[in-house]
Amino acid sequence: MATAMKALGPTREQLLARVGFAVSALLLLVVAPAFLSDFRLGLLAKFLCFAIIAVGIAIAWGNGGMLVLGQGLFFGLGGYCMAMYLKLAEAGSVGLPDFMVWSGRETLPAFWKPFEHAWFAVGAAVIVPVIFAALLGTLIFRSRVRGPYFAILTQALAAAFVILLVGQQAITGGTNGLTNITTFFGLDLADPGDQRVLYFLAAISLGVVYLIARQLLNSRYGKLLIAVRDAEDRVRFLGYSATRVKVIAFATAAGMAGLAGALFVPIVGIISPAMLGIVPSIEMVVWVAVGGRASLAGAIAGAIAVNWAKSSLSEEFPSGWLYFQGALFIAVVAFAPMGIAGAVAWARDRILERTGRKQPGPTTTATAEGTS
Amino acid sequence: MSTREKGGRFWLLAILALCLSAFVAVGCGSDSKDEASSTSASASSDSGDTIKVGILHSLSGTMAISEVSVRDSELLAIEEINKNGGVLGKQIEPVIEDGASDWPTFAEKAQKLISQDQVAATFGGWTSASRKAMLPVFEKNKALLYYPVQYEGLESSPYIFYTGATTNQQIIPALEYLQKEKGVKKLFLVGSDYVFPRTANKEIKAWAKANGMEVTGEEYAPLGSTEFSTIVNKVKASNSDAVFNTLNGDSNVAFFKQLDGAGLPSDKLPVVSVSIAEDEVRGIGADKVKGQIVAWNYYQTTPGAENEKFVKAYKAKYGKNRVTDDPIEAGYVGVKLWAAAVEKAGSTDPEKVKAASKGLTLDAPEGKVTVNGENQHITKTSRIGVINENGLIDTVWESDGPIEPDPYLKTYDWAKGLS
Amino acid sequence: MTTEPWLIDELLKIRGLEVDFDGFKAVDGVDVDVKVGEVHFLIGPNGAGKTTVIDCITGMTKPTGGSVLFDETELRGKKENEIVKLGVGRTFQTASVFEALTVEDNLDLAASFRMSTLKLLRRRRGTSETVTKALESTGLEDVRAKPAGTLSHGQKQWLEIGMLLCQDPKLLLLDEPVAGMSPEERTRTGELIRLVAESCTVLCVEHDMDFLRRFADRVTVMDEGKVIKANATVAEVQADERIQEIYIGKGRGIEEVSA
Amino acid sequence: MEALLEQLVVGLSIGSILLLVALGLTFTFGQMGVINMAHGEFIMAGAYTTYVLQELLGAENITAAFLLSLPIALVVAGLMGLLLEATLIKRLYGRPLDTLLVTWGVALILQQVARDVFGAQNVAVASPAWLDGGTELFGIDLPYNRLFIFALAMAVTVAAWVVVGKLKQGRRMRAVMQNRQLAAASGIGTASVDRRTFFLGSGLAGIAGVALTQLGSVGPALGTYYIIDAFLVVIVGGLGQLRGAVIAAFSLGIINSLSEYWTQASLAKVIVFVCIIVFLQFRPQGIFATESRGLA
Amino acid sequence: MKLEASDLRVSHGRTPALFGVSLSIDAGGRTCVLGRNGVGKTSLMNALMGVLPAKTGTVTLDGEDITKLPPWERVKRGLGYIPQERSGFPQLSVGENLRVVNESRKGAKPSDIDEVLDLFPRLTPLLKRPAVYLSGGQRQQLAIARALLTKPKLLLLDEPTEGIQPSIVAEIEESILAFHSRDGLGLVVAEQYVEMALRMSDEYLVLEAGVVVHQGHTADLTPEEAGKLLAI
Repeated sequence: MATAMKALGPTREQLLARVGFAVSALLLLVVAPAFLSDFRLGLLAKFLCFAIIAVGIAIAWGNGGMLVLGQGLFFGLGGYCMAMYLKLAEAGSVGLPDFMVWSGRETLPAFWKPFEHAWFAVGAAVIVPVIFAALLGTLIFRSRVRGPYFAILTQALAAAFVILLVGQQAITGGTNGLTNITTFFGLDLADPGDQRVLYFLAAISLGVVYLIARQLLNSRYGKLLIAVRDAEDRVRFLGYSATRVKVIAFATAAGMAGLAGALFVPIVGIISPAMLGIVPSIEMVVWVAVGGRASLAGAIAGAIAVNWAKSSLSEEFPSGWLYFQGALFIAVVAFAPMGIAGAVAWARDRILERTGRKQPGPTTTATAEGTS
Repeated sequence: MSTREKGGRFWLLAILALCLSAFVAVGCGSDSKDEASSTSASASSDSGDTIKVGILHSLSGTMAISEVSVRDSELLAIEEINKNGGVLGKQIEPVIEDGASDWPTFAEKAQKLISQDQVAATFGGWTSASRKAMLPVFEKNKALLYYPVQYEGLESSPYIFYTGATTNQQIIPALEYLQKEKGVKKLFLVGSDYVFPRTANKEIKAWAKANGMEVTGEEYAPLGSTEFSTIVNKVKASNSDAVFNTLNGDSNVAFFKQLDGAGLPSDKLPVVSVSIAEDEVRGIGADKVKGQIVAWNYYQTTPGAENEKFVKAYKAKYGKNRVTDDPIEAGYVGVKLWAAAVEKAGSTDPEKVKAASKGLTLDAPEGKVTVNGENQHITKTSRIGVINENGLIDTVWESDGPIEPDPYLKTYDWAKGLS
Repeated sequence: MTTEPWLIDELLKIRGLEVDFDGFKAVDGVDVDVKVGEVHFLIGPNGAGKTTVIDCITGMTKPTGGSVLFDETELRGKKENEIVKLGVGRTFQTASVFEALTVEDNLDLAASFRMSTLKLLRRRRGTSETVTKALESTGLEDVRAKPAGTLSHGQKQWLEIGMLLCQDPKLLLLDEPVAGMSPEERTRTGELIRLVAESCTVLCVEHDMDFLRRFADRVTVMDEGKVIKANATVAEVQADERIQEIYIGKGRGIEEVSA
Repeated sequence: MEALLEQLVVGLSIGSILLLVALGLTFTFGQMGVINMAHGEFIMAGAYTTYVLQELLGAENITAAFLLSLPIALVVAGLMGLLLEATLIKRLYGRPLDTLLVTWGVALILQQVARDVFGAQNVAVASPAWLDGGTELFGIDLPYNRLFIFALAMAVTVAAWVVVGKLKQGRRMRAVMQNRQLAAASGIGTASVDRRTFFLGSGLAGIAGVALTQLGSVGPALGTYYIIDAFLVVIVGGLGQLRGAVIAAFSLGIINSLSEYWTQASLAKVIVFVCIIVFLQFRPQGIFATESRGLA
Repeated sequence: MKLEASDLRVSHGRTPALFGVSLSIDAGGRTCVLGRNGVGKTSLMNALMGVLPAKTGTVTLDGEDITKLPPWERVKRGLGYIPQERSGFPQLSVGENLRVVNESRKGAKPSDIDEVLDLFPRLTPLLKRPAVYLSGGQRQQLAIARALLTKPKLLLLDEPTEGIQPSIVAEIEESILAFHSRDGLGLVVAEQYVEMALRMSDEYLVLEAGVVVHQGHTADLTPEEAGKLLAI
């Protein structure tokens, strides 16, 4: 029967999804660049990086049930890998990034050396977070540390990472981070035209990440992940290693955060510990919670919407933003745990029901329970 | 196909439409000038009735503690100028943004002020990290930043005016004071773990080596730390004559208390601090730092008619309990310097303002200051002070006139190789 | 039913199994032999330690002593998923299926447990033969696209058995498969289990005597963590006074109560 | 040798601070399973209470204000906790991760409230004269404020132990924690027990806040410096285990002070985190596991 | 006193457990609830006690609607409960197990505990021992003692003899029946062991797949018939 269905071509929903994807691609790639000023486009590019992180969190948390409160760590690893290359490329003949000079270092630390090579840096920006997350995940999940313990541990890790970065100023740039990055593979970051190129790079990366994530969630592995979220022990009795299932999701999310970090650096021109600590890491979860933790599109929308709100609200009332963020968060998590996505899905179900296109019954809300 | 995915796809559309409308609303609706995406900030800024300037400090987050007061003094300066007819016959209109103690936010907001609000100049920043984050933004947009805080030196951006002290105007005089007036031979360095203390200590070590002073230890505490037992033990074990303290605001309380508890009050072991000004003393409590030595260029008690006027105006505007201090004054001076340069140039164009600033002098609350055209720092008088029981600082030593700024310490032999 | 001559090889051999929960011996020196192809019942009052024995076989509970040999392989110390891969499947007292997933996805996951991680990352196209067969035998074809959470209690139990079918285990452990079912559901379940038993060995924990009489080849009876009768036939169990006493209460036979 | 002894004393001192900030969490997190990220802000509330009392009573009554602030901070922070429980947390039992996120939102708001009420500037809390300075014992400096905090931590721990172990209220708390349904069906009003437990846990945070005023100045971000450490103490100690929290706090304090002595302050924190991860590999349930197997 | 339920429906998460149970129990009487494992006996007990919230339907006690009341309020009104799961408060000592319950009742006296302990002399030497270290029979005696301390008028017992050695079963049965005859304590006993259930009751209900399928007077029922009822 399923094969018969396949012969009939895509279902209504699949069709709609493709249209949705095409329209959003059109919006991001054509409409936004045409109508937004350079400044706003730059902001949007930054938000798209954040959306990439959010997609990873939606996988690990929304679908895998692992509340990752240390995504800043992986974002930072990716960002620093990229920034190290860019700083070295800029240092040119001196061979030493500016901050090392004024911190009194005379030689390049060994671990910086490989980052002279562009492709090593680009690869490392994704692979280093993935490897780190895989190792860490294996250690944590193997001893069946989960739920709040896992959340607090990842949080502590992010904090430790920041302390480490700040404490090793001579080789990491300390609190300042790595700043004053002005070129990116021959692009002049001061040039608005080149900034646009970065915007397109971010938009396309987000599209690719979204497609990868969708493939992942629609695959058997994705079902397995949900199964682990809802009944980890039962999955073991199907013959799967729950540890491995979780590690894959955790590492994927880490890799996405790393990629986002690598893109963020040229777009914003700085990476610093201030963006990797506990508070930014929790904020990343906020985006996803607001958008709808289990939905990829929700996570993307959440990341863009929350950051847009933050940017514009903090322009209007600097201190009001914190009240707003706190209140938004309480409201969403306590009263609408499935976020915007949940609300939209609910509304859609009601409409479809009323127009008779769909039989009433438990549907989308099925994923609402059992997640926390 | 699970229903969840159907959902996700269905409303991808809706969300993106929402986002787009949001951006359209903010991007186009709120500011029509936005479309004239210009990289030269001031091109159109003096064509209106007012001249916009940006004020970019942390109004939230950990740094708000210090930066809010500076914003206040900058607003005071703008108000005074406006009362006297403004600049070029136009009123100055401040656009205030919040850096939120987050360095990339400083960069973002700086860009916003420049391209969205098209401000003629921006006054802002406190931490070195925020300055470093903003620096490329101002350089690439060829826009002006006035930075009001003493810092570690080794920098001289063509688009930044530094109205706080560089090291040779604050730290080196303090060291000389310790050696000559206090006879210090062994010095212990304590700082918060960030750029200013680390870089400053590097310079101190170079100076000490050249001047026969021994550095007996160097310790850093994480920002905001209140745990100094171990560091104090190390200080005690080192038998030092004095401590050079570059700790950040809130950590100082804990540090001084621990010193006190370990039997090392200020009369036994002098501590020179370069990050505690009157505003910080207010938060620390005068009783806890009474008698401690500080090094700055300006105190609320600094004599002179200009300062009397400034302190009076500041207190009148913000309340009797408020105090003025070095960065607050430097923020005020920055605005005044910019206004004077604009008047002199007859334009707000950054290049013209830069040219006009060269050698510009001003009677500031701290005394006469002159802009160094080369490195865009200003001359400053160095003053060593002692905190009194009212939380104010009494000057105990002062340099012979203003010191020329030398951010790269080029004129000092011992500093070769530092930069 | 009597012991068939071909039932000689012991697929599962438990020797001296002990489980100690904080000083409480839940299982105390239990021996069980399950022969290839038989349907073996493990009975006893609640709290006798039956489920704990099952938990030990599947690696969910770590025994404090003894050995569990499956097909000559020691299971003690192995992880749950490794044991499953050796060919041991189980159900739970309360049906445990993945409620957020559809019936078909539930079965498909069960069928894919030997797949490499890379293959798992591919999207499922169509329905595999194993899953189709399982859908047929469990009678869940009509609800294949529904989330498992919306199924009735009986349907969930069948789905769980169906999932086991997909895994094609050598040994199937059933923990009270008909508890809480209506009579019709019981019959369906019985048929299902009979179907399953055609291709594998079954060890079943159950209270329902009627069910036991219909399906058991041999029975092991436990009480208070100990085996009080091993490898008996149904007739032997029914004839044993002592078993009647612990199981039914004083002075009444199984026959009378559950007839 | 003397240095080692000195660092041990420092470790005990750090440990007593950790213990104070974590004690409340052994109730709200350990017993009730609520991850209250606003715990840090309750600490902050306790600290500001001290400040307000000092302002009210004036400079001549510093000692009175300080001592008075101990019970008052308990009530102030406790009431804040009570309010939080009654409005938000009670909807979220059984969803620990969601309590984490919601209370973080609450923490953000409380910090901003503090900033708006007391100003972004830190405020100074004066110490009573008898807490200034220190004494020396076997060549080791013992600052009075540290001795006081140590004593306070011990006193509060003993008090908490008495409440939990000996008093009616503590018995109820333990009963509800161990078997909520049975407690309810035995006539114990679990809802009111929850509220009281939360009041107590939050109130202890308030007391910790009072103690912290003797270490540094008081600002809106005060709590954020301690919150993660506090949770780690509870996790390492084992959920809801008072003795576990005591051992964990002092162990972490000593590891911290020793590694700080041999390396640097910033590295010490990282070393402590690594130790915790390694430790959890061996004892994921903490020093004293609460989990006891239910019988078949 | 009369405990009544009408059209009571409850579910565990999303799995329905009771499909509209209606019943009426006289407080002074003795009722047993029969049914196999999993037919919803425990769910019914939990629903009557308020441990499981009712999805629809009402529970009334002497005409007062108690459907929305939490368990402890029902305890105040005279319902007592001995759940099937017998771990008690595992980390509390036997003495504390009793005190914590006794203290929650208005007008309780410490001597109430002694009274109950007289019924279970086996518990007296164990007062300081944490409940987790008790044997199954001791735990059950403790459970009954706890329930009696709430001074119930109607006591719900969920499988009181499950997994307990016969000699203690007899003791337990005896002590409960003693309370019934002495203080007029009403009993609702859910049991799989038909014999004992029938011995302890005057009325019976048979539960099957979440609904009541039979009810009547025990006296009219022979054990054989009871067995048939259960096998249906």
